Amino acid sequence: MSPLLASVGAETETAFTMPSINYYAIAPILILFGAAVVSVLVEAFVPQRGRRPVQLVIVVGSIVAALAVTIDLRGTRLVTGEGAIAVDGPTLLMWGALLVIGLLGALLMAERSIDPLGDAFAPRASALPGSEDEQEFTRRGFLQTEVWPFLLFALTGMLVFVASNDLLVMFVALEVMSLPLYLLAGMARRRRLLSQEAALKYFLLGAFSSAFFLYGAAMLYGFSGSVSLVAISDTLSAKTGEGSLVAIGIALLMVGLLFKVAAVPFHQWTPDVYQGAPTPVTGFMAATVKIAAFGALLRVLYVSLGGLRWDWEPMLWIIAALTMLVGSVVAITQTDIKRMLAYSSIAQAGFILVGVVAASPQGLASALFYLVAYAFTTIGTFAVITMVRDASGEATHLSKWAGLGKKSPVVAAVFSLFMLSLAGIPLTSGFVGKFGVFAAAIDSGNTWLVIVGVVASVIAAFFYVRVIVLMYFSDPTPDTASVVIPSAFTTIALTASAVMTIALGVFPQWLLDIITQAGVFIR
Amino acid sequence: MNFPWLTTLMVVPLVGSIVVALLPKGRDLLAKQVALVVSLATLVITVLMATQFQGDSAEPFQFVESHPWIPAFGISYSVGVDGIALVLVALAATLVPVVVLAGWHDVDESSRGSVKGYFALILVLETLMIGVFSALDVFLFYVFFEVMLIPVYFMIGRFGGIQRSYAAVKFLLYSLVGGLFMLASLIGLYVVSAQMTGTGTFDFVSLAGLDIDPDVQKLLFLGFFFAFAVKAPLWPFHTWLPDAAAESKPGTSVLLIGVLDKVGTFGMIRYCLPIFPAASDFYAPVVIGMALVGIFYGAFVALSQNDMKRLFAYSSMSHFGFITLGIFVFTSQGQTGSVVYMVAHGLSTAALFLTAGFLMDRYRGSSLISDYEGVNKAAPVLAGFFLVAALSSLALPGLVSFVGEFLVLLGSFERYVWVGALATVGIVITAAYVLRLYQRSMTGPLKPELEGMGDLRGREVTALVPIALLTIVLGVFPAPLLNVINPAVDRVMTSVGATDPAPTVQSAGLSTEGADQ
Amino acid sequence: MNPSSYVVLSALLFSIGAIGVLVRRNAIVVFMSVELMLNAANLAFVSFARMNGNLDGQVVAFFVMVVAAAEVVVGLAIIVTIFRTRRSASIDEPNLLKY
Amino acid sequence: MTELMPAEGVFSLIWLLIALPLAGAAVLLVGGRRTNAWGPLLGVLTVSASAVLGIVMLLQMMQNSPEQRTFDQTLFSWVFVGGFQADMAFQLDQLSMVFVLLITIVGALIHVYSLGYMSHDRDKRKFFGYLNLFVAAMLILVLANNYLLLYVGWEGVGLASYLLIGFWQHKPSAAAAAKKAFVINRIGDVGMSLAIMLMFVTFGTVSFQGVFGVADQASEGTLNAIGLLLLLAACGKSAQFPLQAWLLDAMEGPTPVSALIHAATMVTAGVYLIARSNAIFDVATVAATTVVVVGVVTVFIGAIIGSAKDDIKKSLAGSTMSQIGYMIAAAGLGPIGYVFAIFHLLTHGVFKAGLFLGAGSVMHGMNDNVDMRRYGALRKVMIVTYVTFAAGWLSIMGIPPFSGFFSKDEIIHAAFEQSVLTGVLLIIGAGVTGFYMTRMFIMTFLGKARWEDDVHPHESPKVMTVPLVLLAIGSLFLGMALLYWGNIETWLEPVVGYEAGESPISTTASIALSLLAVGLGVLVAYLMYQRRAVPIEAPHGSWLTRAARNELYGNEVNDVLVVQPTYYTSRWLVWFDNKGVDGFVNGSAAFVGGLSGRMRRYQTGFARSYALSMVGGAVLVVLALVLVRAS
Repeated sequence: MSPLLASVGAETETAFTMPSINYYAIAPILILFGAAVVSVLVEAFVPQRGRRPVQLVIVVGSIVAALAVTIDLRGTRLVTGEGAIAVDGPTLLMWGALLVIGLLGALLMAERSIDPLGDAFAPRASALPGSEDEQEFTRRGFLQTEVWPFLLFALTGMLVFVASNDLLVMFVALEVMSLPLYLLAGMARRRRLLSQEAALKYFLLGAFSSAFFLYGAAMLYGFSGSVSLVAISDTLSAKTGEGSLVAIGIALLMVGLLFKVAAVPFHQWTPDVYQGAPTPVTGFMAATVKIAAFGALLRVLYVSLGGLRWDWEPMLWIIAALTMLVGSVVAITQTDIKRMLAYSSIAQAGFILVGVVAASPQGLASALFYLVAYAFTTIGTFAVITMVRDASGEATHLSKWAGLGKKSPVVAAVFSLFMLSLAGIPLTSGFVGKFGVFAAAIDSGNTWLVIVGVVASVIAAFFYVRVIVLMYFSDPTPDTASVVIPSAFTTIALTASAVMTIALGVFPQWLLDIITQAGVFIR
Repeated sequence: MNFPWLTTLMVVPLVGSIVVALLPKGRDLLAKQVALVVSLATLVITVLMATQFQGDSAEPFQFVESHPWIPAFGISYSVGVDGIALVLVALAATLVPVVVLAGWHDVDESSRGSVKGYFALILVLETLMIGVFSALDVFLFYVFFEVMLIPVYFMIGRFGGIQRSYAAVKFLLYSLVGGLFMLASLIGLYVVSAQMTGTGTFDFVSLAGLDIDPDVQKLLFLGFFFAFAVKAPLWPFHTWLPDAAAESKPGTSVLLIGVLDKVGTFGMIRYCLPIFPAASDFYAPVVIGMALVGIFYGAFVALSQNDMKRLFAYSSMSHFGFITLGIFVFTSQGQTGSVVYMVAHGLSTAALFLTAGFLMDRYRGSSLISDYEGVNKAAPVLAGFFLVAALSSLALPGLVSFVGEFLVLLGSFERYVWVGALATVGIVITAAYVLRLYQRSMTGPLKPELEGMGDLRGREVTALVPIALLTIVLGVFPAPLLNVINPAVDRVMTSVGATDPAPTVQSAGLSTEGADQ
Repeated sequence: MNPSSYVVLSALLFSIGAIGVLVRRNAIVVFMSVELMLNAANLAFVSFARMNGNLDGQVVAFFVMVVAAAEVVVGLAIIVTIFRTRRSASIDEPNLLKY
Repeated sequence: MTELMPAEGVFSLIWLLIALPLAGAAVLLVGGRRTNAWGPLLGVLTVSASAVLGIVMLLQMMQNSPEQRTFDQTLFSWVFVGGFQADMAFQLDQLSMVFVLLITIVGALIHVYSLGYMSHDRDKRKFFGYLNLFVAAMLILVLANNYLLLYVGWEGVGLASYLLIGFWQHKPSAAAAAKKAFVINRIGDVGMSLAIMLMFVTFGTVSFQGVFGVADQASEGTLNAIGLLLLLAACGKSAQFPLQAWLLDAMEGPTPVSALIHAATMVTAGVYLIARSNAIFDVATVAATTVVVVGVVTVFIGAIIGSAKDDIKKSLAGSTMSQIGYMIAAAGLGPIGYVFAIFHLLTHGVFKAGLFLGAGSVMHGMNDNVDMRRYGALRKVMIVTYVTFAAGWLSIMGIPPFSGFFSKDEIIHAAFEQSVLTGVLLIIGAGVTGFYMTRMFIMTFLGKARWEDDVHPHESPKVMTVPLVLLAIGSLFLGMALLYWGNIETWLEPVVGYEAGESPISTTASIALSLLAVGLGVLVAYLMYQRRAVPIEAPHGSWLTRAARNELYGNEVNDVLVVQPTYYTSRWLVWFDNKGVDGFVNGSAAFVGGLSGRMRRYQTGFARSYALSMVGGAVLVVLALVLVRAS
């Protein structure tokens, strides 16, 4: 019997009974949410000049606080909010990851000493590109501070998304996570047209996909009479018939989630959005949305549809294979580095899917490890991109990276490290991740998927290596970009991600231990 | 043996390379000196270690160290050497100082990449080479196997010739293809071990202990073998080698072909055979076929090369054919021969590439045979070393390469008469292309352009002498090699369950007692 | 009448919405089609709630309405900005990002 | 039969025989120009020292009874793997003893001669280094106690010969000749390697004692195979048909080299090999017969070539080929022939060395011109050379009492014992020998002077003539000495075995016949070259002459059969490697690239097309699930 029904149905006879909620268990969500609301108020009442520092304090403070609570919660394993929220090992792990990455993302967004005009965001997103009042804003040094509440809301949404234990909460979380991101995508200070186009596409397609998700949820509800994942899985195992209803439900639900993880054929938004969005935002969402979306996907598949794995596995096999191949192949001929990394992120999603379809504890663990490793590497990668600039802003065209290794060896070295990690060379986090998912896949008998993965990795290696070739093996040209020395914000983010990339590659055991302790999803 | 010999061997060059890399810009000379000292120190340590090695010990591996690394996957940092690994480690440790000394000025005027970078990379590479040969954990081996690509990739790509980046990328991707397929089988192996013993492991000894279902073996073998065949390189997976060799600095080529590629053949005898005995037996005919083709293919192609470096590359391919052949005929003569041949080939390759490099330094860095004639007149010492190198690569009796080649041929002949006989014919073509090279470049009237080209200088001679000495001394007195290799090979033979065919006529008992029993 | 026919109706609405997204150029209209899809889902929820005899579906419908409202806000904001820059609300106009 | 004696007393120095010249070579080659002053002398000394040591050993060996004349010295075990064992060990017995003496004594003489001959060469220390290297390698060859070590010497002499043929490397012809010699010898080495392998596979050992001890137990087929493979090796080293082509080009080397390596010692290694392996050939009848055939064929090839060449050295080379043909044929005869093969080898070693050095002396006086048509009437100007050359001439023709007479006639007689045909053929061969040697002698020393204008022939210095004289004395007396005083049969019998068979014709008859044949040859030569003036331009000549001048088209045959096909294959493979193998590699890369280029076109940038593909995907997913569930 669904908890919601309990509450609503109760109204008819006796007094309204409060749903029992373990507030401490969901404290991280509450902290972030509260912080988000506060920062909205700050936008409203704190004068323009003072906003930025206040916002930064709020953002960093709240994230750190949430992180502290999350760490304190370790080992917790419960379902609260009348079964709406599941706080278990994987949830906490992903919360931790999301918060840390979110913090790094916040640092990237806070960077303002790279671009002579200020930070990465348009002073007034509503202003016409190139219009005199925009220039006015720029001259008066206005800074876009609405990004901070957006960031916090998005993070809140992600936290809920990975913890949500029924489809309704999941849907709401999905929207809370996505809507701010749509807006953030459109706020680039330079190349406004691209940025707005990215926002539009992201928004329309995102809304489109969440409609699919919702309709799928409706179908499953229709089948099982509940939106709770556990209830659904129970009904699925209990009652047969109405196969098509379940099939459509699962399928549409998948569409919504696979869209977020950018799996082929629901991936096409990714390159455009990654390229158009302000680079810090791209980094932030490339890293976090992957985690959140895969978290939800894993929960749905393992908790709710575990019984039906034989039904959805074949479909996911094909999608995983397609995702790996298409991502890798198309990336080869890209000339814009952000776009190339977008395709690379598609390919990476494919690799993670290989772990997901293993549908085993190892599969879950390997996918989680891969997500964390990938998130750190990705945010670092985009951090570097923000620093490589020429007169017109970020120099994202690959030709401008030629000979960068000669001009600024350190940054080039760090970027090469990230590339090697994404290519899955041993002693980097990417390799351990790949190793994990392949191991899980072979263990559950999907050897051929691993073969496809191997082929894809080879193809992918080519374009990762190509960047290194450009930076080191070719001589600098007149229009080779130069690296701007960033402030502490970016430096910290960059260092952290580089350190993690190596640490997880050389000594992955500690994270593996944490993941092992995290165990599986609670039902 | 409590002293962590092997770890020390790996740490010393690594530290050295860090030091070199951290030196201030412009202190190139200092960088070179540090590199030389470090590599020599490593050599000394290696020699000390080798003296501690007991050839007749009951332990399969010596100087073993083992510490858990990633217990979650049953991965441990465990190293140790048997005779085979020992000689290859020694080879690496010997060649690095030689290369450093020989390459003293190779990168002085390189537009990209700093001078110190080159030498730092060489030292890193030394660490990895020693690691890959002494790893006792298959995963650890794989890690070294793959990571090794990176420094070489940079050495080719940053310090190479015109086509360098094409060559470098081709090298890297080709090796990655092999490596990733190996990764797949590696994981498969892990999973299989998990299913058989409950807990998955990568420990070589316990993996060799399992007897895996033959059909599974046949699958897993392919992944490993493919990687090794690319590395070695075996026909038809060889085309990356000529490009890489032609584009890279002589020193790079020496380390690449002289040592790195040995990882391929080393992997076959160390991993393919003991872990997949049934599969090795099953695929032996195919492999032997590839080896035979390689022997002749490489020799024939080398016969009409006009670029010395490419010629050496193809000749190496032919030699790798011999080595592989010796491994897969499953006779102690063949396999010991292969290991000796690996060492010999390392030495002769080094001699050839370095001498050629010195020659090229003297004439616009051209590696075209047609650009040289009658060098003997202008630079007799250089020509002399060139001849020694050439002779050792055609396996002249009395040189170490002869010991290797003859044993390989003998071993093959024992098992498959016609294979052995056919392979033996290869020595004629080898002689043909080697002497053709010497005749074209060194003899005849001196080319006018080459007038007044200087002979080898002290540094260059110093670099070449040790190689030449080793080639001759080990040829006359190979016991130091054989004493350590024989026991290791016997273990391999037992692990594949193969025994040498007995002579058809039982001889008077003379000379049937091998020194290794 | 049989509530399952409402489910069929919702399916129709959903499909119409989806097709609308595919065929219409005007961003506003496309957006409306998405809203139509959401409401189709609502209809499905409600009618399933009726069929399953519990109220969850109806509760969901309320939540969805709220979310949809929020979506409208964001969506219109973005569309309007685009419109102001490009003087057109066609979603085929912004086509700089491709390949 | 023979027992192995431990190498004690003087015999503990067997290794020193080799070490001395080897050390000399090392010093001279490593020392470089520093040794220019004293280097050549050192070279002479080391070899002479070995010669003295060898003589001492000979005297010592004579003390022992014939069964106790095999001394074995094992230094250390060399190559040992599993059942395979080859030691760095030497065996000095009667057979190797005579070779040691031949090599060291003739070698020493030629070293001395070279002091004069090479006096003007700026690289002469290198020359002596190579010569020392050769002597050392040759000693290893004859002293080894197992086939693998023998192989080392075998290849070592090949290397030395390579270096010495190509000594004047600035002459492309010399370099080419050197390469040719090495490569053709390499073909012989294939035979050698395979023979050794087959021995190991059959007997489980490659040491002489081990193999010969059980040779008769192996199947005859195997033994024939081994025998033929050894013959192939011998053909390479001894320039026998069909691997004879290299010897004439080898004359590019300095004349002392031709004398020592390509007449006296190295080229006879094949004979040594066969005689040494007598235990195998005794049983392997097919192989033995083939040996005889090869020998006889080569007798004629060499003789015919020798008769047509105007180049004195090439003519002598032809004769060497032919004389070795005699030895090989004799060795093929089995126990009745081994002894005389070695006997002829020794006498030939001496008189042919003398002839070559004589030719060298002539060239020395004629500004290194080798064309006999520009010689003539040299007897007046270089009297010593004339006399000594005459001694060699008479000896090789087998005129009593010169050395060649005894050795060659023993062979012919033994040949009759095996088959009349062989005997007859060999006698005819002797006739041809008479012809070409007389032709050479007349064209060089008799008749009118046909010198070029600027040459002023003169006798060579003492340092060159003294060896000539000594060798001439050798060619006069060595035959008698070995046969009557040294009675060679009994000396060698314990090693190679000896049994006199009964011959269809009497000794006197065979002697008479061969002398008759020789006489005919001499007469023809006299008529052709003494009565008629020798034209300076070679006449067109009969087809046979032309063929002989072209070395019976041996090179052309090799070219068509071997060289051209090899290079054709090579070039084709290069093409295949670039277009085929590498083409595939690059092609697959290009394919992926093209695929990528086409696929990115689907990323049109239109949001609605993205939506479309999403819907399509959704439909597919739905269908997939429905199907799976249905199934």
